Amino acid sequence: MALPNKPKGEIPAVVDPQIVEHDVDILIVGGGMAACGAAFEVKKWAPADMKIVLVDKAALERSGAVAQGLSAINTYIGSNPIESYVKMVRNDLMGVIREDLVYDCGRHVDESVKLFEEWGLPIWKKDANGETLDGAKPAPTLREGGEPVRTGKWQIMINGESYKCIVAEPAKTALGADNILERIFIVKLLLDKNKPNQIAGAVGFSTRENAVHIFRCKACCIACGGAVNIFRPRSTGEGKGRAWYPVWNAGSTYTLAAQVGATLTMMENRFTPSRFKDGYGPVGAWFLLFKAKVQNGLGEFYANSDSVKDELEKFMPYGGSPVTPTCLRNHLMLNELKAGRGPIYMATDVALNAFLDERRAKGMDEKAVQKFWKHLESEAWEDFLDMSCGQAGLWAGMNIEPEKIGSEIMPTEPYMLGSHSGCCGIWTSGPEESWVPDIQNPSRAHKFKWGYNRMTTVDGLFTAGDGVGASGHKFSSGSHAEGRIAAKQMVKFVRDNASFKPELKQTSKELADEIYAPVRRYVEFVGASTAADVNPNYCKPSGLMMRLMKATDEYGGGVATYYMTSGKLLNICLDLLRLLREDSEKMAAGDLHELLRCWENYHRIWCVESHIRHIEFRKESRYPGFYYRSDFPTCDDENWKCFVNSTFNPDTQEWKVEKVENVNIIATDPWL
Amino acid sequence: MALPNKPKGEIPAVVDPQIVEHDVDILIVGGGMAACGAAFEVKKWAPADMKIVLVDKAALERSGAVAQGLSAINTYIGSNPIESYVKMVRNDLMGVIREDLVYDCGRHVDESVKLFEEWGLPIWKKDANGETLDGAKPAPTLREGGEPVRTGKWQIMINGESYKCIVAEPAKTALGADNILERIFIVKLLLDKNKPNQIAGAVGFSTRENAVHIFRCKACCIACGGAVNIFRPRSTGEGKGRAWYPVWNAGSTYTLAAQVGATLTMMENRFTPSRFKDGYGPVGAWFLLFKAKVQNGLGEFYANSDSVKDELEKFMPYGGSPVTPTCLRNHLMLNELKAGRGPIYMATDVALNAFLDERRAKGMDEKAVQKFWKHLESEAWEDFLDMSCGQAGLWAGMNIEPEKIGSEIMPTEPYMLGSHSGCCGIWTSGPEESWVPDIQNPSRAHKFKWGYNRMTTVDGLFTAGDGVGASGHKFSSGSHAEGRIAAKQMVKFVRDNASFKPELKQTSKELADEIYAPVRRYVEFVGASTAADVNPNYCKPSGLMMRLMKATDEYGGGVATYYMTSGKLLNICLDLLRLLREDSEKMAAGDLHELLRCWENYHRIWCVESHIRHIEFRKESRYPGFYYRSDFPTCDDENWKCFVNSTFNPDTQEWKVEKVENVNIIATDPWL
Amino acid sequence: MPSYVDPSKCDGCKGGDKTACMYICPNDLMVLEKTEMRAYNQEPDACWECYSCVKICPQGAIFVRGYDDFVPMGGQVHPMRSADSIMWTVKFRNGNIKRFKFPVRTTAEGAANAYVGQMGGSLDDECLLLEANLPTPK
Amino acid sequence: MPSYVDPSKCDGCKGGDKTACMYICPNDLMVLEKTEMRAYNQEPDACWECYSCVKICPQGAIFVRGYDDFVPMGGQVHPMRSADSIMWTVKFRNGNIKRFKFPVRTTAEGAANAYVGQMGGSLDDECLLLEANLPTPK
Ligand SMILES: Cc1cc2c(cc1C)N(S(=O)(=O)O)[C@@H]1C(=O)NC(=O)N=C1N2C[C@H](O)[C@H](O)[C@H](O)COP(=O)(O)OP(=O)(O)OC[C@H]1O[C@@H](n2cnc3c(N)ncnc32)[C@H](O)[C@@H]1O
Ligand SMILES: Cc1cc2c(cc1C)N(S(=O)(=O)O)[C@@H]1C(=O)NC(=O)N=C1N2C[C@H](O)[C@H](O)[C@H](O)COP(=O)(O)OP(=O)(O)OC[C@H]1O[C@@H](n2cnc3c(N)ncnc32)[C@H](O)[C@@H]1O
Ligand SMILES: Nc1ncnc2c1ncn2[C@@H]1O[C@H](COP(=O)(O)O)[C@@H](O)[C@H]1O
Ligand SMILES: Nc1ncnc2c1ncn2[C@@H]1O[C@H](COP(=O)(O)O)[C@@H](O)[C@H]1O
Ligand SMILES: Nc1ncnc2c1ncn2[C@@H]1O[C@H](COP(=O)(O)O)[C@@H](O)[C@H]1O
Ligand code: SF4
Ligand code: SF4
Ligand code: SF4
Ligand code: SF4
Ligand code: NA
Repeated sequence: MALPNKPKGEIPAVVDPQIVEHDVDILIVGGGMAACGAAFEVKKWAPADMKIVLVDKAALERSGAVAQGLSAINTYIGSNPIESYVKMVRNDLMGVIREDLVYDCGRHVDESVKLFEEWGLPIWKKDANGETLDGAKPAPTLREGGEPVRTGKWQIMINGESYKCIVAEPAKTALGADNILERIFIVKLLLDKNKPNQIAGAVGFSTRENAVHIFRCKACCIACGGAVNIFRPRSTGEGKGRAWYPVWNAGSTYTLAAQVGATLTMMENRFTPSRFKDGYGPVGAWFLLFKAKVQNGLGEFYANSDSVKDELEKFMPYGGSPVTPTCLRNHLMLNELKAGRGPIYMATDVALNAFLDERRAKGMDEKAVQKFWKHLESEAWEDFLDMSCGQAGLWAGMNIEPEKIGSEIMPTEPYMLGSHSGCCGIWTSGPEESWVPDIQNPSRAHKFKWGYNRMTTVDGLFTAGDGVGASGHKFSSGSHAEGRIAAKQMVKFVRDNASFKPELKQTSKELADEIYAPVRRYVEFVGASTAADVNPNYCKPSGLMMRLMKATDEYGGGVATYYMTSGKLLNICLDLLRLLREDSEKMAAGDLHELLRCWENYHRIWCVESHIRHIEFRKESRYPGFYYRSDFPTCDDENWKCFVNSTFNPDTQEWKVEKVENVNIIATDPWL
Repeated sequence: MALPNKPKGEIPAVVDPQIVEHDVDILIVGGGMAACGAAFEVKKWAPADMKIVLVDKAALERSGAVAQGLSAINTYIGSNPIESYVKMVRNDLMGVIREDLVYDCGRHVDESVKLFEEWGLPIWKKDANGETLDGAKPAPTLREGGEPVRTGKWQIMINGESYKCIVAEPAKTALGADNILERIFIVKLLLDKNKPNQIAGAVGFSTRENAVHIFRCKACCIACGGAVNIFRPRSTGEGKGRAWYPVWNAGSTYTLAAQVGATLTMMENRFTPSRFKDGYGPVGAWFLLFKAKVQNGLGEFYANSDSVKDELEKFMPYGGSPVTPTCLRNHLMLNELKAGRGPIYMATDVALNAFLDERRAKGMDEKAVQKFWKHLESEAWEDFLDMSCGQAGLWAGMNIEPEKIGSEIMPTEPYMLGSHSGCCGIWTSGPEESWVPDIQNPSRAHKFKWGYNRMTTVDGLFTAGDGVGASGHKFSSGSHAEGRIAAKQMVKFVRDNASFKPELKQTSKELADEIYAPVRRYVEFVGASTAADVNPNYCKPSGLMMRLMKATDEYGGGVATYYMTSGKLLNICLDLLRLLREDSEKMAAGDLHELLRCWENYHRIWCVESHIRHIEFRKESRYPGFYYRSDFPTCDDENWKCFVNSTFNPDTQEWKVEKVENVNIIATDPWL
Repeated sequence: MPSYVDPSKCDGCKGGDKTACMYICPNDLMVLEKTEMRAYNQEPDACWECYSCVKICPQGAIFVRGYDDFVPMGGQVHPMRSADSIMWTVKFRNGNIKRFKFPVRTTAEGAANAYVGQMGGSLDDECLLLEANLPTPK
Repeated sequence: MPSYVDPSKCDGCKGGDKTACMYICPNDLMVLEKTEMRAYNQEPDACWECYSCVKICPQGAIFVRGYDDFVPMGGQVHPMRSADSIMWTVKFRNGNIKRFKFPVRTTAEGAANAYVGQMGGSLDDECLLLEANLPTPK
């Protein structure tokens, strides 16, 4: 802050970066679960001379949502019918999903999980007595018929601290180190100069040296995860780093795709998870493994009350399911909070002690109970230590021992993602198989298949994981499987379009200038003020991000209003976002880290704008508990049990938002 | 942030500051409206040899709430009966005020306003045609019978950009430059070593040089304003500077008093003003001068609707007044917002155009209308430019012209203060006159008078302005008048206790060490981390302030919950505040500015803790719209039409909170 | 809208120990960097935009730009204050300009009558200087 | 709980151009200050506490302290990670300590079978490597 002004970080940016050009056949953007799946699989189908490159903004070993680890694999079908899986996803997402995509994910996902285990991921097993064995204990593998420890119907427990390291390793080996470019942030996809609606490349920059990287490619898979820091978090100081969703996924997937004209779907959907308050510790294991219940401020275990049953009746058939949909679980919690019956506690103490009492009741002696307790305690802590250390840190700071006292849970700020219990994303083709509906409409935005599974509406542009819309509940395993699906299809696409030679519309210099504009602005104007961050000619990305999060929080149904918005507020939000987009051209970067933050913000603004547009378009409240429109407060199946798809036209710079028919493939009777 | 770690500011702190000792008769702490009144008046009563010193953390010329200027004087009685003034204040503050203090203020306040005008403050006047003249135009003074421009019954308009400079000038001249010590922050008051419950001095430090200042005194007036940044503001990034209340008043008044055992009163009261959103521009002139109305998101001017009338019926007699109490005005607005009928707009366009239409209807020609419009436009902008430039800046940034489009208003985060439309503060004696109730109770905490007007329950400790509790609506003028009242009484107290020789309990070294503890901590531990602000051994004041504001916002009824709290949440809040108080001992300061921030935080924590204790104690919702208790959601006159007083015992370190009888002095029938 | 200093205008108050901006800021934000002899706002997120520093700077070197978390860029509000009046220039984001002038003081600086040497009446009643016949409630 | 570096332990990865912490941080936060040859977290309020840097640092020089806006001081969570397991030490604010050890991997580092050279079957069906007989909905 103090004079003399200097770039903040350690790698100052210069106005004329080196330009590095790459000619490749297939470009994989992102290095998370989906991209690792793609990198592994693509080599199994590609001819030896096909050049395949993966670009990640971070290091594959610890990039994406799984960087920290995970304590469970949330999608493993096992002996369940895949049809039940589709029904569960359909119900959880309030009826509107692409059943073809979900079914397709369901039939591939277990194979990815078996690979993970083979690669070294410890998966908990049940021994002959039904007791839990951690994943390092000798036991048959899943492939060999070993029985995983189920928590709920779909999830299995793992010792997942190194999950991402393990999954990244074969991806790297398969592609070869030279074909993995880390620390390159992709800013834009590029359309072909000659062939309309065909992807031809991408441009990004290195965060390690002053270099702009331009890629020409014939097919491309984008899998950059979802978006965080688009709504104001509950901790806005230092703690804004502790979002539930990893702070480094900035909505690139959706923005990259939208800007080249790929149709998006269900961008009105958001994920507002309930989490342990402030630490954002996961709740799944507590609910499903430890069978914990939630208690309101009056001490009531409200979830099974009559009034809750009545409330759920309002949302049939969704509310009638044995497992209440994620958004409606939030809705019930919000009703408690808004009525002043907060806070909501996860009764960890009750749950853990119930296990001990159960053993005691069965006659276990106190020494054995204590041993069992050590095991149980360790499982409880591992759940956090594997995937949310910050929550463990909060417990340490607050002197919380979960067996003695419950902990508060709370809905977080909203995120956008497509692989967890949310389903916004890109509209893609399903498998080219006869059971997938063949919609008679000239526009891909209305069709379910157009030749290449997981190809977006733009030729040659594929996606997976959080990228694929209207098909949530893939989680880590399904995302990996989906990356593998996309990989094979890309090879097929390149084979089928062998004569295609990508050519870019812009010169390399034009692209480099565009990417480095924030650096030029910084250098030009840094002398106009004695303060590094307060300057009349530019704004810094940190401030712009706060402005974005305030606008969405207050007008777009963030925590500020208990997720309530309205047509009126949404239109104000869109006005503010328009001003933000204009001002984002005034962002300045003194170093490469700040340049990264500039372009992340840019991706955030675009991506959340599409979210707001979709909510505005959908005149109902499809996901009570995720958001509400006060002007259309109910879920209106009669008029809105449909997809909402939007397409940005890169030529006219206009958005088209439209209703798209929802088709059921899996029987709706019985509903579940 | 970057290595090598350095103090942030330009005046590094050293571990062994110089110690400067001062022996004075009367010490005035603070330099705002009240303190300036005291400084001016005290010399009119003090013998020539009486040593009187004023200490301000800032520069008198622009310190306190009026630093930026004001566009109105909100309390000027003029020809109104003082009794009506008391009734207005009583009704606005939901029935519970010290009528003796309010009446007393009412009988002195106009004299202060007349002095201001004499000193050079431009006060708008009405000319013979009832047209407005700005304060520089020739016109009879108030003392000469000139007619001020009224906005509402109690307020008068001024050209107030230099209000504080003008009021500070005679205060400085009166005391003499040598007796005004600027840039000294008072950290603690000190009790006498020998005489129980007698003030004997104060200790603070300079923000300009490494020096601790120790004062011994016989009487002391504290007038350090109210408290801000105790609840999370609606802008938490750079914009957190733009609170409504000036960010430099940190609750010192209440903390200083509480720590030496002075009884506080009505600390449950807070002020949650409705203001122009984000810029925090004032609304008074818009409502009262421009007769603007508020509109909800549906375009309804809801304030006169039938449902609003029904709602106000619930709060009789308060709701029945022609001017709805400030908290209930918020309540009505919150009802709109919570029902999703936001945002609320001040219809500036409708109001301004109505004036023009009125002139046109009266036959004014268009040229004259345009001239009148220039005048009106200028008045509208002056209202902000005189006291809230940030709002003008927001209008400029948003291209807002108030005649074309309305602007959003919204309730802000809560503040604590005693002179505006809030009334928390210190319990003081009223005038020693027969009309003031003589309560038969041995405890001063229950009495209305004990010899010295505006003396707190601690001998020799006086207060004024925001310091005096249960008597809001003094505003700038009443605060000045009250400072003058306290000044005279201090001289009387010193005269009456001529033999008293103050002696401190602690040595100078002990005091200096306590004040400089954050510096020692910094110097001891700065080497433990490569980051200036992330250190396991200390916390920086900026982070601690965010922690404080998050705790109160979420549990104490801040904006996060639409001001709703409950016994359950309040007790969590108190637990968090206890931890905060413990951790505040780990604050570290690398420079004198950071040392200031450390001690300000300390004052904030104490002051807001008393607030939370009071709300917890009062088992009702006295001020709907300022805060709500979900467990006691109504205003319960039967059980709670009383003061709540609290006293911290410096010996036992315990709080005592108690109900105190509310006595009406002014007729209650008719109520208004 | 924190204040910021234009280094091409600030002269560090000619190297004086106490610069005008440091002297006046009610929140202790303005400081002088002695190597460059230029002032800066050390804590922009604690700036109230009271404009005290802007108004007092003898070089007109201090400006304000909207808080970056809610004010769209490009506008500016800037004053010129003399002994008796203040002239405001409001520049809008769209480039429009408005100017307003208001009186600030009707007496000369230093001329406010502090009634030096004039004493009150009885210490034992409630009257303040110049007051008599105080009312009591009816 | 942003990460921080203990300067008495960090050796700047022996002055290598690419320090372990810079290499790993998914959010590009860790940087090396070349004069002091010490690393630091350049943006603590963007730290997710993923512990990637803590786990990888060869000197054990990186720790985490609770986010200052909601974690009371004094606790600490610190790991020691080996090739097959991780040992966590949880120190509570009140001084209590708990330790937990978990497996992290069942194969040797580098030993994951990438099926290098092994090719899939037909590009024109939906089967992935090792898959056959894909079901379709009933
Ligand atoms: C955030 C999170 C997620 C989960 C969980 C907890 C938490 C805290 N939990 S539970 O507790 O909730 O239950 C899970 C759990 O236990 N079990 C499970 O199976 N899945 C869980 N998820 C879900 C999965 O993690 C998720 O489904 C998958 O990771 C999705 O995979 P993918 O779609 O590939 O996204 P990614 O985040 O892994 O990878 C993104 C990659 O993109 C890179 N990137 C981003 N932008 C880029 C750009 N512009 N240029 C270049 N690269 C650019 C990233 O670096 C990364 O490599
Ligand atoms: C904040 C604010 C207040 C008002 C208004 C707008 C705004 C944005 N508006 S309207 O628009 O809402 O309407 C008003 C208006 O137009 N008209 C009006 O008459 N009053 C308004 N107020 C109310 C008055 O300003 C208020 O009643 C008086 O100023 C109260 O006087 P006093 O109680 O003296 O407080 P102060 O803020 O002036 O002075 C405090 C002093 O204490 C110093 N200080 C603080 N802590 C100290 C410490 N620890 N050690 C040493 N010194 C330490 C300060 O530096 C200062 O000198
Ligand atoms: N209360 C619950 N009931 C059923 N399933 C849940 C519940 N909470 C979480 N889950 C599921 O558990 C997994 C992990 O959940 P979470 O920790 O919320 O991400 C996901 O598959 C969730 O859908
Ligand atoms: N709507 C209103 N009706 C009556 N008085 C008001 C209204 N709004 C503000 N006031 C009064 O106007 C003065 C300045 O108000 P404010 O701008 O809210 O501080 C104070 O005396 C308020 O009590
Ligand atoms: N404390 C609250 N905070 C936010 N919204 C609320 C609150 N109380 C009620 N609401 C919402 O406001 C609307 C009216 O609620 P009520 O009048 O309290 O029944 C409903 O949509 C509630 O969901
Ligand atoms: S008052 Fe103006 S000229 Fe003087 S130091 Fe401050 S900015 Fe520079
Ligand atoms: S505008 Fe006011 S608060 Fe901000 S730096 Fe200037 S004097 Fe200080
Ligand atoms: S990895 Fe450890 S030793 Fe290496 S630079 Fe980072 S902190 Fe220092
Ligand atoms: S804890 Fe994670 S996010 Fe934080 S600095 Fe280390 S690697 Fe980066
Ligand atoms: Na912040």
